[in-house]
Amino acid sequence: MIRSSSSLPPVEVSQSSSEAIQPPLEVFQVISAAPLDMVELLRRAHHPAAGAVVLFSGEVRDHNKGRAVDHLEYEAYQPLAVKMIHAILAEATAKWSLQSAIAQHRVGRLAIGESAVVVITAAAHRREAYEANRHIIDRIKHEVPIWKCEYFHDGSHQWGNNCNC
Amino acid sequence: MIRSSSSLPPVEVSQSSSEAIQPPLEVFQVISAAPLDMVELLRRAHHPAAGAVVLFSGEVRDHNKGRAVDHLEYEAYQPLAVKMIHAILAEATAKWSLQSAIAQHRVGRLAIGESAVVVITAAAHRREAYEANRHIIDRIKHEVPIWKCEYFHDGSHQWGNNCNC
Amino acid sequence: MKIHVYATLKDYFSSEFELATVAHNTDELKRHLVQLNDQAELLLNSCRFAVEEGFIDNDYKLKENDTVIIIPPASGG
Amino acid sequence: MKIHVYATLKDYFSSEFELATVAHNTDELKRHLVQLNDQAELLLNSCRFAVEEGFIDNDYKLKENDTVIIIPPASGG
Repeated sequence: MIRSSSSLPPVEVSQSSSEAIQPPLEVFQVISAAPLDMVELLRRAHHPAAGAVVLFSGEVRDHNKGRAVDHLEYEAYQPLAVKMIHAILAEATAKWSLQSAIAQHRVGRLAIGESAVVVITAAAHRREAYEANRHIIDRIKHEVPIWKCEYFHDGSHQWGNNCNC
Repeated sequence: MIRSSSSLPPVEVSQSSSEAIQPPLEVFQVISAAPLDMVELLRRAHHPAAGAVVLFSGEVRDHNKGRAVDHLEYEAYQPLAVKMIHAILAEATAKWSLQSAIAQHRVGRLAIGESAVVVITAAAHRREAYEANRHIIDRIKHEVPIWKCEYFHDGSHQWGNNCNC
Repeated sequence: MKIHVYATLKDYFSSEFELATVAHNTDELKRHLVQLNDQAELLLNSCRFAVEEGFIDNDYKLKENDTVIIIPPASGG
Repeated sequence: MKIHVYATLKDYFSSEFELATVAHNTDELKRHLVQLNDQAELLLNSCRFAVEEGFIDNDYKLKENDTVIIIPPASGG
């Protein structure tokens, strides 16, 4: 049988909070070969009813487990990765009554210090913004078909099961 | 007797992690009347050994407890506020082996949607960056002599014990 | 002695003023201030006090030329 | 049937190739792939399988003209 692409339960939008607003889910390119534009992403996450905005950026470290990293490459199975990221954002938006939820992941070659993934959450209060943000990045890292390959200074490379952040 | 300005225990820099680097504590204007420049702050927080950067922005909401907010004003007792924020950042840097820790708080008049406070933490891994970030903003909000006054659409104002984020 | 107050305390006192009588510690200072405005009593009990060097408690001996900063509870949240 | 593999699976197989024999479900497909490269057996056991419409499990009947996507564990962390 074909299973739901993300194995997610159906999205239920909570109406319990009096401040809950049917959130406009940002739809744009969640997988991108171009550098992530944090200023533009922060601008998009902005919402007059949001008192708290949390941004997470996963960046390429110069070392991993004691080995000097030259650069990384990320690969994605895009049709599924895009669907799953949208589903994760929609579920988090409903669960934490977010005003906005944005995620964008790079693919291709990344240099040290570049951002590989950005997650931005905006909510009325900061607890929700933090919790939703961490939930989203954890699920992206564990569930979404995006892989990292580390290229080391010694010329070797390794497909990573281990997170860089 | 005069007590330590922040009632903080002395800062102990942990040397337990092999990846711990004596962190260069960013020293700059932590209280600012000018708008917060997130791009510049993110640039400052950048570190080649940091795999995770978390930014928190506390922004002025258009409503609070059902009342329409026109604008806010923040006031600080600056000599003490500056010392306390630096101490909080130094303590968090040591506790979570951060590569950078930045906080900046606005004073004066703020319009809806403007950022009143930004906290940025950078660490090797994301757990530390998230935990330290939330710890820093919680302590700034609860301990540091900075106060918010809400000006409502109906012309009234109220000094806040209640957080906007 | 000089008194500086902040935030909601400014709804009860001038932001900066001179206290004619000398208070020798923070408890005495609080009593003087309540005499000036008894509406502020509850609020004053939740305030912290500081001089230039930092926070003080009631053991700190206030001097005539001290400037005392009165700090209402932080915005919290 | 067409097979597309990603990430570390490319250290064991071409990224896209045609499987001569038809596998009728994912378990059968795994056995065919292990015959091509038995070094990949452990890795294949931790992979997920998908067709264009989404993830599939062993109950999904593969057809000759299916393109099967083989998805190694996510980068995790």
